Amino acid sequence: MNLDVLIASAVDGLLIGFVYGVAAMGLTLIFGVMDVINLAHGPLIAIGMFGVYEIFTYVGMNPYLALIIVAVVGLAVGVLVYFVAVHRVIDAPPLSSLLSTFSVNMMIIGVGTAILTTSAYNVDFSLPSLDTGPITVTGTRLAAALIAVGVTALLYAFLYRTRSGKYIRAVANNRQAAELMGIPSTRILALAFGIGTMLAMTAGGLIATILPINILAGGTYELKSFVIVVLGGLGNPLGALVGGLILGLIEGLVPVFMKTTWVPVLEFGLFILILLVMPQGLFGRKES
Amino acid sequence: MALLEVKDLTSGYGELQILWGMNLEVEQGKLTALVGSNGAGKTTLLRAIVGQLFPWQGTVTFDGRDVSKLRPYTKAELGLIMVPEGRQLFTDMTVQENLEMGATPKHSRIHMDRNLAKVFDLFPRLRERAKQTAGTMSGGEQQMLAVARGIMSEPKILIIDELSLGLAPVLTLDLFQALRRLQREEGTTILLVEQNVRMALKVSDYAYVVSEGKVDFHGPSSEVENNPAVREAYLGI
Amino acid sequence: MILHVENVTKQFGGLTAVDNVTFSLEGGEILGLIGPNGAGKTTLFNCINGVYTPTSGRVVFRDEDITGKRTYDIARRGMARTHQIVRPLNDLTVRENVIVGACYGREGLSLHAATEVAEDVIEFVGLTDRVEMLAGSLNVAQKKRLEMARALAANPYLLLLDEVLAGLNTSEVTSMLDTIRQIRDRGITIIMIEHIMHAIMNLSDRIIVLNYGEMIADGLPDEVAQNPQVIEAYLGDEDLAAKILEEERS
Amino acid sequence: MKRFTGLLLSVLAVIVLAVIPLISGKASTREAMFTILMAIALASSLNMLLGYTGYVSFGHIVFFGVGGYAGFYTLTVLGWNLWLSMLVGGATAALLAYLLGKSILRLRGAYFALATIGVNEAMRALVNNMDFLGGPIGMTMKFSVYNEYGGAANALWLVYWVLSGIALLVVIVSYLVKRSKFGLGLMAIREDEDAAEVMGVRAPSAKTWSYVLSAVFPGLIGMLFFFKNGNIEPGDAFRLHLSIELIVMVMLGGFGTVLGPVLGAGVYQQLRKLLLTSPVFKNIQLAVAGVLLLLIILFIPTGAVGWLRRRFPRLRRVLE
Amino acid sequence: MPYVGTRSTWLLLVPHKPKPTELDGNIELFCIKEGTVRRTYVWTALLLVLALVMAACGGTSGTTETTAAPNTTAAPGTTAASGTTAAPSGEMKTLKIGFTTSITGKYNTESTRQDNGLQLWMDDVNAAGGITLSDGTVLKFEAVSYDDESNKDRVQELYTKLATDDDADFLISPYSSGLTAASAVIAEQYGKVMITTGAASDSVYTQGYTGVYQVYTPSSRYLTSSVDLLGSLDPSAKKIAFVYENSNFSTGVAEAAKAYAESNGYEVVLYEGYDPDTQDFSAFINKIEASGPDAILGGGHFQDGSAFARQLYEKKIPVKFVSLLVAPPEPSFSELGDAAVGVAGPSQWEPLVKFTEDAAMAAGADWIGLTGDEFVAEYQAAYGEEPSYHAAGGYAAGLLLQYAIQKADSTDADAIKAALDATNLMTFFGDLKFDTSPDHHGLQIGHDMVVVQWQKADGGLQKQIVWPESGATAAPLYPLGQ
Repeated sequence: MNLDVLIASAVDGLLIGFVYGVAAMGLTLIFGVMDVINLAHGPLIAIGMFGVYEIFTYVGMNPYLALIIVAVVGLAVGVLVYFVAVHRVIDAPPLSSLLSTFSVNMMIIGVGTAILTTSAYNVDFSLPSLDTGPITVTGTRLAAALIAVGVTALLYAFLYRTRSGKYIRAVANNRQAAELMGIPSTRILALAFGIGTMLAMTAGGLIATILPINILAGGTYELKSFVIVVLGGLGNPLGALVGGLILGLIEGLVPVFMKTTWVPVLEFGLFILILLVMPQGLFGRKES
Repeated sequence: MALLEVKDLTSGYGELQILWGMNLEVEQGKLTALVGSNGAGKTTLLRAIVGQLFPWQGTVTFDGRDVSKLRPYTKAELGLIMVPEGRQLFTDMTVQENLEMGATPKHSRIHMDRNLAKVFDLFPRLRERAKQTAGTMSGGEQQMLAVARGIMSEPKILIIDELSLGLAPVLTLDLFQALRRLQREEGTTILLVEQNVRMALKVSDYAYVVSEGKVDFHGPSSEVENNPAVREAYLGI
Repeated sequence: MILHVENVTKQFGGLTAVDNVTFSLEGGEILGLIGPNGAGKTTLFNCINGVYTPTSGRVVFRDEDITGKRTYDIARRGMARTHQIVRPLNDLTVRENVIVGACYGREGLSLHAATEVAEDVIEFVGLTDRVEMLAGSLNVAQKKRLEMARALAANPYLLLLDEVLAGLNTSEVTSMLDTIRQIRDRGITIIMIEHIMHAIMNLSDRIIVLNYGEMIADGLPDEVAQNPQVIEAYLGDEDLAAKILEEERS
Repeated sequence: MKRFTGLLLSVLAVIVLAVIPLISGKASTREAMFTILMAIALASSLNMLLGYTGYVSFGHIVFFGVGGYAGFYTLTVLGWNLWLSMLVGGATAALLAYLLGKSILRLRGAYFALATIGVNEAMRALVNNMDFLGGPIGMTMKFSVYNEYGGAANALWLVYWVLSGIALLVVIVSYLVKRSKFGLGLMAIREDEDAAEVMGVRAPSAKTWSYVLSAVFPGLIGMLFFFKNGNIEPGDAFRLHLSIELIVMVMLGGFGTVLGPVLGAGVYQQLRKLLLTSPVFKNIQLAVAGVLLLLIILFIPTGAVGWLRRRFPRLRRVLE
Repeated sequence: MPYVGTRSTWLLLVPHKPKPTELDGNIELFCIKEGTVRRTYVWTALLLVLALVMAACGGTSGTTETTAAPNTTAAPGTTAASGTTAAPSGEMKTLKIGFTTSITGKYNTESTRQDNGLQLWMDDVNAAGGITLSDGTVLKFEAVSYDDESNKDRVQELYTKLATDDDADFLISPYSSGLTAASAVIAEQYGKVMITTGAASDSVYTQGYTGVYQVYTPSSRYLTSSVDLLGSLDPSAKKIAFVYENSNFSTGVAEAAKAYAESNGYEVVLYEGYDPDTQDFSAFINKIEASGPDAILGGGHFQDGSAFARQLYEKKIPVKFVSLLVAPPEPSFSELGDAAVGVAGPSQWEPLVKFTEDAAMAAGADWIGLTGDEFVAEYQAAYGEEPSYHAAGGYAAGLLLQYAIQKADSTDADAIKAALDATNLMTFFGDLKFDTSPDHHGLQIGHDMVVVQWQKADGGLQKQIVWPESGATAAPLYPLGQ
């Protein structure tokens, strides 16, 4: 074991960690605003993956431009999912929203498998690698991480600088009070679900630029998102980014010291531990 | 004609009826107090007025328009604003942001800066704490912020539920003074629910006394204050 | 002495909800606990029956220090309570609700014995015709009676009643007051939080007044009613109101 | 007698399903019923936690997997017989549930649900690293093992009857729990845990025991299932999807009732089979199932039995 | 897009995307008004169902080669005689072949191709007038199949149904070793002959089954040829890193290959598995780099294998030889572009492989069926894509069965088992021969893997056969230059 491997692994882990973070932000934003754990998160990520793939492959558009289209579509998809599956169960016990979002999961996977099969697809696109002595950073990964940072910055600018963003935070914080102030809560909830979906699909699109994809691949990221969200504190988007980085680091560094197959054991072990000893996550969460 | 008129209103939760035919009128520019024992239905009435609860029967008329079936956010847009019991602030947001959220109705949004200056003038302490997270402030400051947030909406009528609840007397004084100023200087109509009966009757122009979901009696505040029946009903002595 | 509360203080973050409260209670008494909204009455109840652990101080119940014990342990020692906001077990029937109280109460009855006790108690509170109904479908007055029945079914030594009269209409209040008296006559000690003054003044043997978490009065109903501090807490400071008007004039 | 009608209906349903293969005499019927009875037993077990105590375990299949692994290990590696191995499977699952009960049952609502998912995934990953359990390859059983039970054909019938017995037992236990003081305590916890504690219900231990109870049977069944399959792999043993399907079954039939999971499991499995083999839907069966699930959640959230009970209060006596 | 057949589905579905009117409905939802909530819900629910039904219809008309359920695809020209017992001897008889495919779930791709290959064989044999036995009985075939959803829950139920209700005469395995293991229990129990394809793991054939026969080269010999190839190319390359998928199949392959490599004097510098759904290999790649191997062997399935290859390329790992399981033989591996160049992999079969009747004669083996070129052409015509080895395996499974029936001159299971035991056959797929020892009965011992490698040709990429030397179509690209 030498230092180069350690550094290289840490860098790789962190880069992918940013992308994990974006995916998890989508999940945590939705939970934070409406206390719904979106079990359709994985398939929505997968839609994002295939969005970029299809646009890149059949329109020939640059995948990073395609990402913008995917994000916009994501917003619409999210709003649709909200009204179809979530709105009616928003105040029901958690089991209802868990199952209703899971039903969306089944629909997407069912239709997706029929159309796309479960084959793997690749976005055949690459950027020059960055070679700095011991560490080689692949271009697409670096770009994905940078975009992830950009997305996070945009999300924060949106949530903290725009009126709609503040409405989302207000509704998350106290829905009834928000209504009393004239904030149309239904529309804001739909918007929040839309943005959560947008983040999930954007993350999916980013993943498509670096890794092969298939319709079931979103499931992996959904589970990772759960871990991250718990690490960062349910309902805390910035915590999700940091949680993503931590998960990325674990995935990067643990294999240096032991067999890679121990990574999920550690991840989920940590997940349970955090839930037990500090359910508010490492960085706090919204007040309940 | 009264700015807000509640007519034969009945409502409740689920199968449970709380309001049994409420009648109430709030005159333009007046400070009207609503007093009554715990469980008399005051908060339920306010919730029905702002639309958090649908009326079963009867009507709520505001500014000459039947608003009985509108959602709270639509009513807020019309200028019907409530400062709810227990403050209900956006505790994770800063004081400034809470105030900005108050300026949601379109007519108030364009005057946001002016109104900000106004509420900071009214509650100088909020100016000092503008960047502080609302949840970290003391109860009194939070109540100030709740009222200030309501004012930011440029309400035609400001409904306040339990203004002094759990507050130290000094702060209560500040808040009542602010309300009086608002009423006198801006001509804002105010409907106030207050457990501090004596105080409420002192500062208000007109008062309604409710019990068991109905209005027991009403009249100019001074009359109500001097009515021995009120003392009887409220202290049992 | 059935209950002794000694220097109990409960803080939430910076807020002191109950501030150094001390009192004792003899068996068979009805103790009224009054004070303005937010004065800390329910918090005090929660400290007594173990929902909260007091920040400092101790609670002695029947010569045993129960400070820090879990609510179910305290319940099984013979302390039952009702909630200010009713908490019926909605999807269970009235009978089942009461059986839970009897099964897990002081005597820990078997299901069979509990069923018999439940029938009695339900009749006592006057819910016999609702016995098969789901608790969630009762109206508020019935739910309050149900809460009472559940607590009674436990056959407690001490019963904590949190605003059982609130939300009831005049006739319901009257019948509830009768019920409470009958409970006392059964030898059960009661502490009750109440806002309806004439009711509590009539019913209580003794009254404690809380304001901002502090105990400001402890005595017979008549004494307490004359106490200027109490009047001020309830009606507000007359001087204060005058001050506002004065300042406006100036 | 009247108080047993609720039980009778459920027991009868299980018995009728169980003897159908005897009447038809066909192994294929037996296999079809095996699928249904297994679902019934698993769903009813889950219902004792989900329906009675109100805790949503999303990773309940972990007990099926752990029981399967423990039993398979004693059977194939240590050479114990099927019955002993089944008991080992059940006991291991119960032990795990007990330990988990002491820890994660502190969490409520969505947090508990998330934690159970974590437990399942952690366990799968752990087994993957356990060389003595065959790691990712899992373990296989020689075909000749069936000879000890009268050859493969007999063994499969035997397994079937044992499973039917377990299914029946689960339903009876489920009824007895519901009708017991213990069960009443659980339902009090479901309705309002804090209020239940105030009434004297020892929630922490009651919850733990209901968790253990709901884990024992999946442990037994896990062993039985993998014995029948002849091999076990981590991916098959800890399949999260199956876990969620179980919740759907319980919800479909009506959670918190004895009959609900029986009905839900039966209907769900038949429906899936219908969709799987339907020329119109088979390519899209998952999506169709999703739509149906959504409609149920949105319009009859209490499930079929729950809906009947609400709609016709008189049926409350019959539909337990 | 590796799968042209499905593309049409996608296109079919496009018109079903929400039309403007439907969208209006949703926009209306957005400005939801109180009181209309319930109605709008019923509306959306209906819409959803409608959309799905349409999608379903699109799906079936687009993708399915196999149709109605139970999937009885009657042979062209044959009236699907129900049941086999009714047919008097000397007459025509339709044999049922039962199996499950993974229409849904993770094995969907491979399984569908396997199914395609089998169907193609059935069409061919039926079109040729079936098999005529010496007593004059004409045998034709029909398929009965179900979706096993890529998981074990129902495999036994479905195979029991196939063996009893549907009274299938012969069984073909599902795809994957795990599902095959579960189905073998049933096949054996009912004394049905089951030809396995797409189930390479050795363990299935050590359970003591007597009627289960493997078409694929078992996993223990998957990568050994790659080791041989490396040895022939560069005797100085001595360090191998094994990085393999942690699944039943790949772990079996890696274990056997590691033992083989070590016995041939190689140093195994890294031996580690990764989880089946791994997509990011950077951790491994850093480890590989640190261990400094000459060659990397391993992989698992298509998805992870292609990801691994791509990331190896992007990270510019200085390694001389890479051979991965499953992924490189897939035509769509070329989507990786430059990252695919030089990557080798073992394949059960390749279109370029030429087994001929002459070769069979020379080897003293029987020959049956069509040539490789004919198979490729037929498959292309039927499914619009180049056949993968899964497809060829499906066809070969059918051929094997056909051969055994002819050889046994009977449909009796025992006679067929005897014929299979004695098989010494060559087909377009290669040699087929079975271990008949009780401990490994049914294990494939005749068939050999070839090693393919992607090479640059005419500005594009081409898959070449580089091993065995006798069948090579190009010289191996070695060492991989960066």
